[in-house]
Amino acid sequence: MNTELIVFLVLSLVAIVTAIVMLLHRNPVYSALFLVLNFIAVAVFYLLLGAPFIAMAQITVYAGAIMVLFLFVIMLLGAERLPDAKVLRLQRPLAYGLAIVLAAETIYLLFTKAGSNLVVTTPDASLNTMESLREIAMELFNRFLLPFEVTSILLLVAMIGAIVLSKREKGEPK
Amino acid sequence: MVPIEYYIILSVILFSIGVAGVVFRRNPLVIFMSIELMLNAANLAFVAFSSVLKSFEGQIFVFFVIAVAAAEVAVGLALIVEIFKSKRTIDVDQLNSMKE
Amino acid sequence: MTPPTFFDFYSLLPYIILTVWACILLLVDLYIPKGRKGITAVLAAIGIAVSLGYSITQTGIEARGFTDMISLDGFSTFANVLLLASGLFSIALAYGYTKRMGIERGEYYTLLLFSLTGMMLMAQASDLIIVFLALELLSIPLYVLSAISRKLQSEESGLKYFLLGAFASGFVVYGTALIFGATGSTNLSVIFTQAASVGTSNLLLTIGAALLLVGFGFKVAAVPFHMWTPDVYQGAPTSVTAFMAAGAKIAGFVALFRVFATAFPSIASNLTDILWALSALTMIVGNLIAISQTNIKRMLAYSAIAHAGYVLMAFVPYGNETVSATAVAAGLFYLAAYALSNFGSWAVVIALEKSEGRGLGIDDYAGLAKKYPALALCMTVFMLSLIGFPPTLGMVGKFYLFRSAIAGGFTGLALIGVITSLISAYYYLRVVVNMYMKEGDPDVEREPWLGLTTSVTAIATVVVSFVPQFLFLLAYTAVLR
Amino acid sequence: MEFLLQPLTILTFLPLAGVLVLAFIDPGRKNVIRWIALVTSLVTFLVSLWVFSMFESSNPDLQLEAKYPWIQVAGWNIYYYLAVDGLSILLVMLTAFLTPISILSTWSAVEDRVKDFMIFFLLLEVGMTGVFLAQDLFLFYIFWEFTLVPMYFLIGIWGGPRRVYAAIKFFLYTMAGSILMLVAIIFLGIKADTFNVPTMLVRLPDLYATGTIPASVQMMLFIAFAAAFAIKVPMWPLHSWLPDAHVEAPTAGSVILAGVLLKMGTYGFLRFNLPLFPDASVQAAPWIALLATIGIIYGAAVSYAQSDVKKLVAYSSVSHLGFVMLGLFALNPEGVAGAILQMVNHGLSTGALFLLVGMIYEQTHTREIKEYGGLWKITPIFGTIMLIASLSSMGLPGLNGFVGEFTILLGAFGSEAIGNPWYAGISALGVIMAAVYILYMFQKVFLGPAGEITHHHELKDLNWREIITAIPLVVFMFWIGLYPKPFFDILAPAVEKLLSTLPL
Amino acid sequence: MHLIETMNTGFFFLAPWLVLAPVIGLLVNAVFGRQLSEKWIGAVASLASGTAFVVSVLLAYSVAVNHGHAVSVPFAEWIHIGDLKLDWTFRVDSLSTTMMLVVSGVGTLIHIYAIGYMHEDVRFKHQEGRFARFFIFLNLFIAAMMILVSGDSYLMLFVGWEGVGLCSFLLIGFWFEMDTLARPSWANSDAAKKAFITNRVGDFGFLIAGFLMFWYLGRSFQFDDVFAAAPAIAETQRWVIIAITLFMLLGVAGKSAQIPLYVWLPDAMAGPTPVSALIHAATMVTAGVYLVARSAPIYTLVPEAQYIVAMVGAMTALFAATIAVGQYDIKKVLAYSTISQLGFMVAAVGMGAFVAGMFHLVTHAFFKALLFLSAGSVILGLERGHHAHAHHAHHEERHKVRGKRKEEREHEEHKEVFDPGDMRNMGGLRKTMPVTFWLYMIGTLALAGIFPFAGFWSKDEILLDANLHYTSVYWQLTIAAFFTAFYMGRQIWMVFFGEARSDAAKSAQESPKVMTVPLMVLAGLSVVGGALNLPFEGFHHLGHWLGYTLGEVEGLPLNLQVAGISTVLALLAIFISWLIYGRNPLKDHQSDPLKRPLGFVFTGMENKWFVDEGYGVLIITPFKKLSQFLAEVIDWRFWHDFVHDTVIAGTYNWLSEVVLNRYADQKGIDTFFNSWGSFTQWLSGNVRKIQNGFVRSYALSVLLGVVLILGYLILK
Repeated sequence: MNTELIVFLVLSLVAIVTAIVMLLHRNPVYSALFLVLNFIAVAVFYLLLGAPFIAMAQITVYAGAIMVLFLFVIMLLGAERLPDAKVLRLQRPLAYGLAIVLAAETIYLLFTKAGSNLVVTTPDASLNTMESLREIAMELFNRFLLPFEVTSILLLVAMIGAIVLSKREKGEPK
Repeated sequence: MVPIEYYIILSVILFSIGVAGVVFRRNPLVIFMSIELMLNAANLAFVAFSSVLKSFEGQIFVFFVIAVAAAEVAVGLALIVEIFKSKRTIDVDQLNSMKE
Repeated sequence: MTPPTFFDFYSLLPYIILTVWACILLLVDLYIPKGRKGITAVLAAIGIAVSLGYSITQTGIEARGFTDMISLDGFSTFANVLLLASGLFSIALAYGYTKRMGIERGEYYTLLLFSLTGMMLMAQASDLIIVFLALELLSIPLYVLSAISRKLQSEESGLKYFLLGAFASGFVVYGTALIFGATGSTNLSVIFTQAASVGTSNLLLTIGAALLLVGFGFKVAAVPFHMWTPDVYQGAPTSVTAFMAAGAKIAGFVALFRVFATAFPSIASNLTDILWALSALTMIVGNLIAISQTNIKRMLAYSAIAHAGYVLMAFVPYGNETVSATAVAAGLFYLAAYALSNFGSWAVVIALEKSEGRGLGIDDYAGLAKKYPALALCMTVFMLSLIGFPPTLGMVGKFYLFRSAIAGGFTGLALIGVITSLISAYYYLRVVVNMYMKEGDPDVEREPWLGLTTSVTAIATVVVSFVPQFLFLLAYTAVLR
Repeated sequence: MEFLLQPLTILTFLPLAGVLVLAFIDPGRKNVIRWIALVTSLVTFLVSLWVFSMFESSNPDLQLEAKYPWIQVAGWNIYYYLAVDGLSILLVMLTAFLTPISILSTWSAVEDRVKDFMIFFLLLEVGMTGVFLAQDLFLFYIFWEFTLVPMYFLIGIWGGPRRVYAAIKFFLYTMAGSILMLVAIIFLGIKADTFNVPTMLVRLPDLYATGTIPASVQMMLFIAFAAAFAIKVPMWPLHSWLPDAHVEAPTAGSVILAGVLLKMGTYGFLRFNLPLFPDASVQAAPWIALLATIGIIYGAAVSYAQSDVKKLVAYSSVSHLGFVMLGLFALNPEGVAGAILQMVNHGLSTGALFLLVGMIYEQTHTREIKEYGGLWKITPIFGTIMLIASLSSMGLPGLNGFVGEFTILLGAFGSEAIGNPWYAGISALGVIMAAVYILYMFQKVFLGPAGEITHHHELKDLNWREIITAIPLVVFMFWIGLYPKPFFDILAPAVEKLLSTLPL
Repeated sequence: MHLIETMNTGFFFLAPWLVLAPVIGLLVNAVFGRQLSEKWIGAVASLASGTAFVVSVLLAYSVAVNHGHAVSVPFAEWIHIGDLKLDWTFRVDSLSTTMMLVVSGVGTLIHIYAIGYMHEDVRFKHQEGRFARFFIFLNLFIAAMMILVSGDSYLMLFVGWEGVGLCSFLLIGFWFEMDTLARPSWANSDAAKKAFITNRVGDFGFLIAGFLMFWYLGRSFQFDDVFAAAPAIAETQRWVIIAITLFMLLGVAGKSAQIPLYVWLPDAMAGPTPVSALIHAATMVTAGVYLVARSAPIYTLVPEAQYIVAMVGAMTALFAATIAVGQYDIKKVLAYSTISQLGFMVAAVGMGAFVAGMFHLVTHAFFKALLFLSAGSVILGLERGHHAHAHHAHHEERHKVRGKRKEEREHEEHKEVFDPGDMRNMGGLRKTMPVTFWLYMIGTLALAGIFPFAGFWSKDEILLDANLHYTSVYWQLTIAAFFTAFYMGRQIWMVFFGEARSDAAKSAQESPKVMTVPLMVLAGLSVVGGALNLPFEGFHHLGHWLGYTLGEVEGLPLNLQVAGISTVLALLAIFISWLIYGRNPLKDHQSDPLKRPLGFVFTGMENKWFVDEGYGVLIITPFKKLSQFLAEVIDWRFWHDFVHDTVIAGTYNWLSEVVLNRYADQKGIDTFFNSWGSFTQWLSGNVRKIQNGFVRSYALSVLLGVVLILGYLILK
């Protein structure tokens, strides 16, 4: 068992546990914080997999900006703890059950039934260089120019949307 | 080195946890977080595949996913805030005025 | 380092025009005084019309652009025209309605245009990245539009749509990831070649495709991914609903057709049964539940679900070389027919809707024929078209769908289709019964654009059913090869 | 646009011209509207005479063909294809003939929304004529389904107290049958690569011979078509919609429903089931004959127990149409020709019965038999015409009903396809039973002492308009009864041709 | 068979006018009837009928000069399809001309008589407008009857056969709004309906016989073709011929009022008397006899069928004769007598004695028409007497009720209903109505078979044949002949002798000339009619004449034993009737003197042996019940309501309740819509419960979909 595997196992344990805590914790603030932890753990995986650029983006955009926004909203709304559900009591066990089934099915399909499809190799850390970062940038503005532009439009639209939703016209009820 | 399968299995587990969260949580913020978790799991799979296939495409996809997630968050949180303003609660179970 | 060429831009011209126009409109709108946002509507319509014009000139041209990210072909042109026309109708419906409902905001039209660009991009996408981005681009404005009215129902529908939509995109992303893992690419043609070399045993690809199907199924409201539809359709402002019911559905199907027909024919044997079940379930559940509705918006929502099932039916045998062309053509044709009847019927709904949100019960249609015979007649035409009854385009469309299903060897599915059509006759006719055979005193808003939309769609629904050749021809040349 | 000038196109779509004119008339000007509708239908009738004058009765083939490619994309091969032959010309004429009569009958019966009524009625005529003329399955299907729409409105808006129930039931029942047919049509269209019936008839034998369409599938197709037609006919036991629809429909609607719409079902069997699925037809003949026989006896018995005149006549249709089905599936010239003639006869006699019942209903507003009595004395002309119609309906020689029923029974008695004479023998009992229920009705309404109704109403005999409405029917009853030769001359070549293709 | 072209002499071309003349007559009356006076109407109708008679005479002459060759006169084509070739073709031969002569001859006389009779009848019933209608129907009847006798195929015969049935219906129901005593009632129309439907039962037999004939005997209905094909088939498929003859017998039984279908004929007396004379005595009811005679070549092939026919005839003859003894209505007696005499004829033609049967048919037409018409004269005489009496008594009262409707007034006037046809109201009429009395006597003697009246010769010939062929038939007929004489004697004594038993009878008046003159002609024929076919060598005129068609039969010589027995029995019967009814005339309100000695037997006779009641219990009520059951229970409640509304709906309800729904809620069901709709509606109402508005549930549904899809992929 090499060190990388140990790191992987530990981190994955962290990721799973934080995810589950996020899922189960009744206080959304805690949920958000555990999610941040989870994101950070995943960012480490990205590094392990040779994707430093993504890892950085993960930490800055996701763990940083997005989750901060979440926390901000949670605080704004008073970090409400919802009362117990009165209806659909079956929902929770069903959700657990189905989620486990989903995971089991996917894993079974991917690795047992289809076995040979996936070329099982180990990740190649050679991508993990500054050179690759440059390549990504080049790709982004050449091959992926259009998606990039579309993303910009998308962000613009999201901005307009957020404004439209929150900005009240004069005379509208508060 | 860690075999790719491990990453995929991890991503599947995270994805499933996210799905479960969407299905049984009632706080839209947490639901939203669960969705983020799902996207994150997908991203992990992408990066893993990308690393195996020695292709940047996966990483770039992840980049776009993160951008889209940010856009979604902007709109989603605005919506949640608005709902809270109107209804003074964000329990999605209370959002059933139209069930007929 | 190859900068984009003229051809790259040309291949995406309608989209670019519309995007630019939308951005400009956003600025122009700032200078249009409140209460006169009708000008924005007209401007938006002009933009769509220009785009539509260019789109039409692209008929028959095939090209690929932006490093094979998008493709321009008969299919995309057909879809673009259809979508842009839907956009025009949507603006016509919104023109008076938004003012009446107190939601007259310039951003309404901007968002509508942006959503439209997303849909168009969807039609032209030949890379899963574009598919994903387009999906979001069309969805996010719709989330906002659904919630644009300050009424609780509207906001509620917006949030529901948003949460579930994001949930569905999660599956899309994960599916894309698996496909990427299986083929090493997100480009559809690459996927096709890769997939063909691996064959049907490629489960990674199959699961990825299945997850994509979930996402698209959500957008087109296929059972069991349909449950958001009635609530969202009911809660959203009716003009938005109409746009959603036509545009989002068309876009969803267009993406489904494009992705599946160009990328996944080799794994059709794995997917056909799933499609079969989805189609059958959608037809059955949609039609059955529609019967018990008393709110016309909800009823039309379920009807929209059911129609997704019919379109899917044609697509079930898509893996069959000889049939897939017809399947796509039939689907497109039916979508066109559906869009017409859809806008027509929503226009009637809007005409009867009161500003307090009343006038939406099916009972409120009682006596319409006596007071407003023309409107009732138009509504009857739409209802017949949605049943699939001659002499309407809906009948020709359904005939086409059934034909491709049967040609693909799915007679049983066609049987389910016709039987559920029979069931659907019952609830559509209930509207007709109310209009013609019951006494009542309905009140109708007389708005010129509404009237125009109603009559144009009604006449088109009938007339085109007699001369459907050109539409056939267009749909047939639009097939994906 | 050349197809617009074809005689059959003109015949089919001429009523649309009336509809267009009506669309621009103020709904308040009822008499103008009535006249326009009447004139339109009369002109259509004249056109049908013109068509008839061009029809060569000795020619067994399709004539006056108007065949133009319609939808020729993507292997659809759909034609706009109207044509007429000996099998359909009489029914076309019947349609053109009954429509003005029905319109005339509504002169004072329909006061509410006259414009809508006339528009729907003329649209109905378009559909019915189209059904009898279409030679392309797609076109046929369009016309076939289209007829439902105006009829649905006619029942639902101008019908009796339970009109909405009846209208919806009518719509759903008929549609339930035709959707199966739709699937079969598409299936056939794909296999034969055309929807055009004559071409299909050329290609199908090969497909059957080579097993491309195995016998079992042929039988299923037969059943799918039969489902649509049998509901329309209606064959026992699928008749449950009929009493509702007939009783609730307005008079003119009942006349057309009984006179023409039901014939669409039997015509469908004749035009499509027999030639398209010859082996299945021969195989099914005994079973259809069995159902027809049950229908004859059952319909007659049930008629007798009715207390509502209209319902009685409605159930009598079940019995009469049973005869038609029996004749069709006798699969010999006597039976088939008799059946076609009987379709016309039933249109005339039952049409007349509904017409007359409607005329009296207009005055009394009751259809309960027991409230009537002794009307012949008060309204002699009415009674006499009713008597003739009744006698025609019960198949008295010298009137049209006999010629049809006799040839049908004769054909069925010796039919090889049916295989035994018992069905015809038992069906002949229906002739007795017809006398029982028709005479029961005639006696209780027209004979005997003056009934309750005469105390409340000053009953008037038929006025000139009503007499003019009824007389043409009476004339044809005698004509066909006494000198049916011209009619059989028209039928014979086409029937012989049809039967020659069957494996008998 | 010769076609008209080959014949050089003769008036064959006139044959269609047999039918056309009365049709023209009826059309004239139908169109102009309202404008014409009664005399003109009667004249037109009689002229039409007379024309037919003249044509018949000319045709008979033509047949005679052509040595009896049968001739077909084509008129028009009728039904030509497949193997079926039917034409309107007239067949003129000795058999058909005989019938034509009888029908048109007797018919014309009755037309003339009816002018007088109906004149009074419509006045007594205050229905003057109906005069024309009566003659229209009469002419229609003549036309139909002519079609029947002149047709050259079974089918044309059938057309006339049903046509006369219709006329019978119309004429029996002529006074459709009342009963025979002019009270508002369903009785007359019931009688009419009964006649038609009973006849239709017979027609059913005829039809089946026709179908068998067509498919087994040469695919034709032409007499010649059928007869030509029959012998061969009789060799190979004997059952076919037997079936044809027996089914035809059913038709005969219907039309000629034989057991078991005779029941309609007595009720048919509800029609005006000329109708009874014309249709229900002289012509229509003999159509069955004609049919058997016409089918002689078939019947002679199967003696077993012949025997059945003869037995049916004989039994009818005897059975009806016994009933006649117990009747009080003057026309009912004659009606049962007619049935009985028809039995004689059917027995005769059944035995193969076609000439005898036809002979009796002819003479019976004379004397039975005479009897009926005389009975009509009696009834009208009484009616006149009654009115003369009543008019006087009620004159004052009538003024008060002028405002009321005619029938009601009529009603009140006749509170105590007077039955002018009841023999118990008669008596002593020979004084007040002498002419009628003598005419009636002649008819009676002819019917009773007293030498030398016509009935003697014809009946004797039947008995002769019966004696030769079937002893049982012979004895039945002989006993029937005895009863015949007895009930006729009873009638004479009750009606014309003794004292008047009512005011009306006292003041009865003789009928006018227009009625009595035709009667005299008939009386003359009843006397000398026997000369047509005397049982002496060289005098078998009718036999010779019919021989042209039926094949020459050697006439039987007079058998003194047979003639003697029948004559003695007849005289004995009349004597016994004198003992009972003549010697001690009936008193007012006295019951029949036979009642006590005969007991229940007489009750049986009086009540027609309860046959009608039996039919009621055995056939009519069950049929009514069955059709009620089918209509209400099976069709409506089971099929319409239960299967369509409950089973389909119920199954789905149950399913949806069990499978889909714990919150069953029926409020949503719009009862307005039909049940099929409501079941789907209910179902859908239950399904939509899942659509509860919860985002979580919607997400669950999506998840479920994903899990199922993946599960499918695993299983695949």
